[in-house]
Amino acid sequence: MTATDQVSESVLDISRQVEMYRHMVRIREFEERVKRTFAEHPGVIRGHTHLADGAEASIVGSLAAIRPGDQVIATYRCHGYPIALGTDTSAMMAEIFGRATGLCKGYGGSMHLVDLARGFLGTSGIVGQSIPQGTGAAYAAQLRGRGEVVLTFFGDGASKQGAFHESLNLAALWKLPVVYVMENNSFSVEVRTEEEDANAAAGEPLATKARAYSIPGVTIDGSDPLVVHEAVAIAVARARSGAGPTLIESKVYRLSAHGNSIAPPGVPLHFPEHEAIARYGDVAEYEAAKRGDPVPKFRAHLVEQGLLSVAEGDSILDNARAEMQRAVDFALSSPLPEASAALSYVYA
Amino acid sequence: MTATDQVSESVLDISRQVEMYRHMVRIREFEERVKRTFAEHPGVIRGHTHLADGAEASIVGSLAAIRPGDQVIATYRCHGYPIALGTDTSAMMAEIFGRATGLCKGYGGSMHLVDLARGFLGTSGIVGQSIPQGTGAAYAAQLRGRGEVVLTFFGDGASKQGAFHESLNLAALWKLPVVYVMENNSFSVEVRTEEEDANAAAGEPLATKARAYSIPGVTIDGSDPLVVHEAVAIAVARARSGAGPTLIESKVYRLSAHGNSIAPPGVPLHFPEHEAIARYGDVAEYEAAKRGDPVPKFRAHLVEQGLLSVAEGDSILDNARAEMQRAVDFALSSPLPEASAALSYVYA
Amino acid sequence: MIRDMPYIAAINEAVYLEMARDEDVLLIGQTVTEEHNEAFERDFGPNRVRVTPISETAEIGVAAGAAIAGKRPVVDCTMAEFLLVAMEQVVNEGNRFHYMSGGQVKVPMVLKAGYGFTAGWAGQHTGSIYGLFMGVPGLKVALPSTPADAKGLMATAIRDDNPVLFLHHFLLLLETGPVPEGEHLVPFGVADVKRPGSDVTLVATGWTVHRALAAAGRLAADGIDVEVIDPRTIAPLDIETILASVAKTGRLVLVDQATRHASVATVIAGEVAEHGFSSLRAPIVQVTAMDTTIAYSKTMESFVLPDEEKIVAAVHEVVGARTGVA
Amino acid sequence: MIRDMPYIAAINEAVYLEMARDEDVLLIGQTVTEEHNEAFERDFGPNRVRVTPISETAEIGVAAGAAIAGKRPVVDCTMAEFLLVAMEQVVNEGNRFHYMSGGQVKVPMVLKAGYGFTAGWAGQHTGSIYGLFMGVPGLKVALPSTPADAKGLMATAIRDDNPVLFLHHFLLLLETGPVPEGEHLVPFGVADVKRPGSDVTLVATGWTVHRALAAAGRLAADGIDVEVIDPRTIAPLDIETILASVAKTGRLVLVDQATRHASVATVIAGEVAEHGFSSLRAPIVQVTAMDTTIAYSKTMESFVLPDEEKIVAAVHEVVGARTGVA
Ligand SMILES: Cc1ncc(C[n+]2csc(CCOP(=O)(O)OP(=O)(O)O)c2C)c(N)n1
Ligand SMILES: Cc1ncc(C[n+]2csc(CCOP(=O)(O)OP(=O)(O)O)c2C)c(N)n1
Ligand SMILES: [Mg+2]
Ligand SMILES: [Mg+2]
Repeated sequence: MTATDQVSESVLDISRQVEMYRHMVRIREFEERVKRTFAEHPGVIRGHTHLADGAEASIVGSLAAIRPGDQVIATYRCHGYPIALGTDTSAMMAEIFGRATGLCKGYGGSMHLVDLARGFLGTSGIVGQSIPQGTGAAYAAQLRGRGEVVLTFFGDGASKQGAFHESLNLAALWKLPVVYVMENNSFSVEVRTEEEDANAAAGEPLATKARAYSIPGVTIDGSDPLVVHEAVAIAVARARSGAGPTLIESKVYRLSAHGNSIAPPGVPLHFPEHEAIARYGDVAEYEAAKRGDPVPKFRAHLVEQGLLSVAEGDSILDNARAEMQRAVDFALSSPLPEASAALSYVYA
Repeated sequence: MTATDQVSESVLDISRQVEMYRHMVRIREFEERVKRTFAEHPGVIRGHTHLADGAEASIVGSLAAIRPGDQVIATYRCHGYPIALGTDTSAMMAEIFGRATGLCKGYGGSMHLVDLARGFLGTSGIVGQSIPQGTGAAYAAQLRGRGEVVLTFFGDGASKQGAFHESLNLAALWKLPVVYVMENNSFSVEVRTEEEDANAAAGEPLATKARAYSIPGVTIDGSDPLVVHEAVAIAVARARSGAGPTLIESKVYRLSAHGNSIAPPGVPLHFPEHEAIARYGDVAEYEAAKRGDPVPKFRAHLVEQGLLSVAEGDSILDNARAEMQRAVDFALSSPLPEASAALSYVYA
Repeated sequence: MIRDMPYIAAINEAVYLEMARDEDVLLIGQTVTEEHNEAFERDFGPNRVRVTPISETAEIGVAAGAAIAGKRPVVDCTMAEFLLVAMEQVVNEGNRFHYMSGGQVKVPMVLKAGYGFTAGWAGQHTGSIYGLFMGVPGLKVALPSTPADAKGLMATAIRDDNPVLFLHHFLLLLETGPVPEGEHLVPFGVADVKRPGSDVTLVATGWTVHRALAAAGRLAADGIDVEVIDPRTIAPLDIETILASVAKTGRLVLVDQATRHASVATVIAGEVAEHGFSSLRAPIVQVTAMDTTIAYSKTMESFVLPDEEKIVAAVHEVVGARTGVA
Repeated sequence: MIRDMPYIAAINEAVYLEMARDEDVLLIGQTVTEEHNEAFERDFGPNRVRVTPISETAEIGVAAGAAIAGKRPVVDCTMAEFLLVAMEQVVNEGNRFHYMSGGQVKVPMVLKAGYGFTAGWAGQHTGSIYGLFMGVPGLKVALPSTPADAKGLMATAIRDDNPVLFLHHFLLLLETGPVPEGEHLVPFGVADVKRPGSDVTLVATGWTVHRALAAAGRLAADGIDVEVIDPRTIAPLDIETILASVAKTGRLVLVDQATRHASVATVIAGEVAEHGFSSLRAPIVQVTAMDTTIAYSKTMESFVLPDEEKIVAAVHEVVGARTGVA
């Protein structure tokens, strides 16, 4: 890949920009429906659910930089990636509702979406643990020798796990075709990044950690899908060329709480307020984040640039809402798995 | 502590320099006797034994920078530290010979020396795992509030373990009074550092890793005890002052193989040739290391500076040899533990 | 005085009282300053109560190091599975230091974590993985089933000079029960007879104790008098109390939320098959979770867990069993 | 043809043949290019044979990821204890992915490690910690005792579509025995009767199989005919063969190098106490390691391990036991 290719790949034509917007809206609307489900259909969603709202630009911008054959791995906060990769949102919603028709037949749930056919390899619910797995998928890609890359997504908190450190060193050493996208949303549950990260406490970006592995590390505005796309495209080109991994710190702000309430039996699940308010009482911070919401911001940009009319924007939203209504209807009307299905798939 | 104190503490008077030399010789002679034991008394040493020869300057220079009340933690390659801290070498040799009179009564062996009374907290035989423990001892020191520090020693290879990364981040964040001394001997068993470390592969020092924690990282010549002392004294002063940890990469060359042979029953234990020769056939590298041997080098320096006469030097060596002969005699004449003692100390 | 309080509050009360009693007791972990926990930092200050990064290996290793150096840290590890990223520190470090040092070193630390969150937490967060920590020399393991035991075992854990793994059950967090005020210590290695009975011995831990008691209630209606025993600590494990019960009943059913081959049930069965064999009038029946990962969906989740029905059936089985040997 | 060869060579032969047969098979680890292993890199190249840093979490996680993506990695993890720093990747990741994905994902990987190095390796390197990996859904565990089984189980492990933990015994590395040339597969979940007998069933794994056989030889002189069974894989565990044997002998002694409450012995005892109870004429006796960390010194090390004497005594005990029930 030449430098010109890199640049041309990082300049997106109109239709791709609109397509990116459409995916951002779809992710947002999906998450809105998941959140509403706690109130509208109590008990239908179980366990712990983590939403991607606020990270849409980062997700969609990143995934716009890869091509078929590339692969993606992520964490429990995993609803956004498969949507952008083309996974059927009805199957996703059905999974989150624990239905036999779900993407993983009801075995996985919200934290463990997998769509192998579309290159979404899965997740780990244990912080940091999918980082080596994404690295291993990149080793397999290197062995295949077809120039494919793996995007490995994780949170700022995950960089405090040994698995992060061990993986980046190994990937750098083996020059693996992997791009590490750290979504820094300033929080690990309710702990602020500067309370748990020494770089942040010293006022340095988390991308500084790349120095420990002698690889490039960049910090970007994760609320702008074009910025994200450009940075990830450069890293992907580097990975494809055999030059090895890049660490990208994509700064986002999650717009919901870390996850729904952690409720023992008898206590209804719900989506609480964001920790900035609930824990720190910092309404101003949260309001500012709302004003920076990447979805309307990108819409405004597209409209301003004349790439999207208001009517087109509205129709994208309407279509997304209709799609998610269908997803909810499908999921609600789908059967729960047979109880005895629990004994299938224990071994391959 | 003022800047002047720091400087004065880093300038060592004659008697302390000679004392350092004496400890270096004692460590060397101890290790020589351990090594000879494999040939002279086969079967007396069991399991796996890792020698400190080549690292004497680094060990003694580091420990010269601390004071009573400070503490030290290390790895399986642990014979040097207690010797410099004043532990009875007869009890140490008896431990390595598995005797009831041993430092740990025969429970621990070569890899697990402990002398709590002298501040030597112990070791882990599992790579990297004593790093958080040293960090925790520093947390206790911080809580005691008496300005005490902890020196945490480990190898270059250990910086590939997640435990290293997690600990340095936490220590930086909590500004713990700990100094991390990485003895970089260019090998992990027989793997060369540049084969397993991305910084090294890129030609950068391993101390670069300190950047990931926004702490000072320095690379020093570990074969010169005065250089080591100065660097560690600065880091210790920083730790005592409450400013937090430092990562020191002390470059040493181990003069023996990683450890004795790993022998299943029936195969006699022995100390093999150094990996530079045995594995890479690089006689020149090993010969150069021998020429840089820190023990004669420091002796030559002291003699040249007029701080040590040849006769004094010889008498230090003679005394050390006599001491280690006593240690071997004591150990050999000591009884093995009662078999049923195996059931003591399971719980405190 | 004895008040009713939730299990989780009882645990916190024990930690609080021990911290007030002994300034060497520390509390560290990722969630220690969370909502409901404010009292700790407020009353004991940020030195003794510290939020840790998501770095379990460092957290537990730091606790071990601080313990060697004279402190008595309690680490809130949140969930049992999170211990797995730091497993070496749990089963191969602090638990061996007293022994390996020939008695020089002590490592008084408590690792607190929840388990068994079978409420849709799916494959990686629902394990009842206490079996991993049994038979590990130097490590003690407590599994309280009631608020009073939770308080008393936590206090004992903090005063113990060895590493103790304190595993609370997530499904019991808000269950209330009577808890003594002030100092309350439950000794380790002493099983509790939660219900006396004469026909069948039923042993269970944690959440399954309550399933066992419910089953015992139903069985009483059928005229079967079940004794329910909760070992409370599984290391040390009080086999004597179980053997004494089996000597009386001749019949043993073991209930366990873990998979069968990683269960306390199998360990108890092994002990009784050796030391209580002559008392046995029927096979020792284990009612454990089935050998699968826990699925997300409720239908599948419930299917694999032990429940009242399965316990009742097992008791009927051992009562109906023909006595004796071919 | 069948040649005599050492246990370790037989394992390497299996890995070599599988790598020659299937180019998706990879070999990674810290020691894979060490002396005696040169053939791998030489013949399969540095892409398929890679030295890893001392980063077990990355090594095993990388293997799991490569397996999801279609490869069949073998990870040489050197020693069982080194798995502990990566335990989460061993028992809570790849082993659950097939299930959690509703069958989409497969994770064919082999983790090879040695255990039981009771030759003065002291507290942290001598464990027989296979009990930690039993009862873990989705994970298979092989424990070969002979060179032929070592070769055949390794080949089967590599062809299995699930994560397999292959634990070889350090004290057996240089023991030689007959090994079939070329393709040799030993099925998982099929115990091997290493010595037929009619009076007592003795079950052992790994190094203890040879202690059990030696004891059986001595007992034959006393007129006691002992059947020695080696399960070979402990997950899956072939209980049927053991039950069939106990149905014949009525007496069961279990030998295990692990501490009692973390042993395969206790699991087998539990199964037989339930499913073979009516055949039993005597208590099920376990001969396991004592509940301590392994001390460095030989006197203490030997004291806590199972040995021929202890096995002989246990067999005499079950033979002498009074039959039947009070
Ligand atoms: C090893 C481990 N420790 C703790 C947890 C509990 N936990 C779940 S999510 C989370 C926060 C992770 O923060 P970050 O990596 O920044 O991701 P985010 O949720 O902010 O996207 C924590 C601590 C866990 N799942 N795994
Ligand atoms: C977690 C773990 N993995 C592997 C080993 C095996 N091992 C023992 S020492 C060693 C090399 C360590 O190298 P380094 O940290 O540089 O220390 P050195 O021995 O060179 O002083 C290895 C790989 C171990 N003990 N622990
Ligand atoms: Mg975050
Ligand atoms: Mg080294």
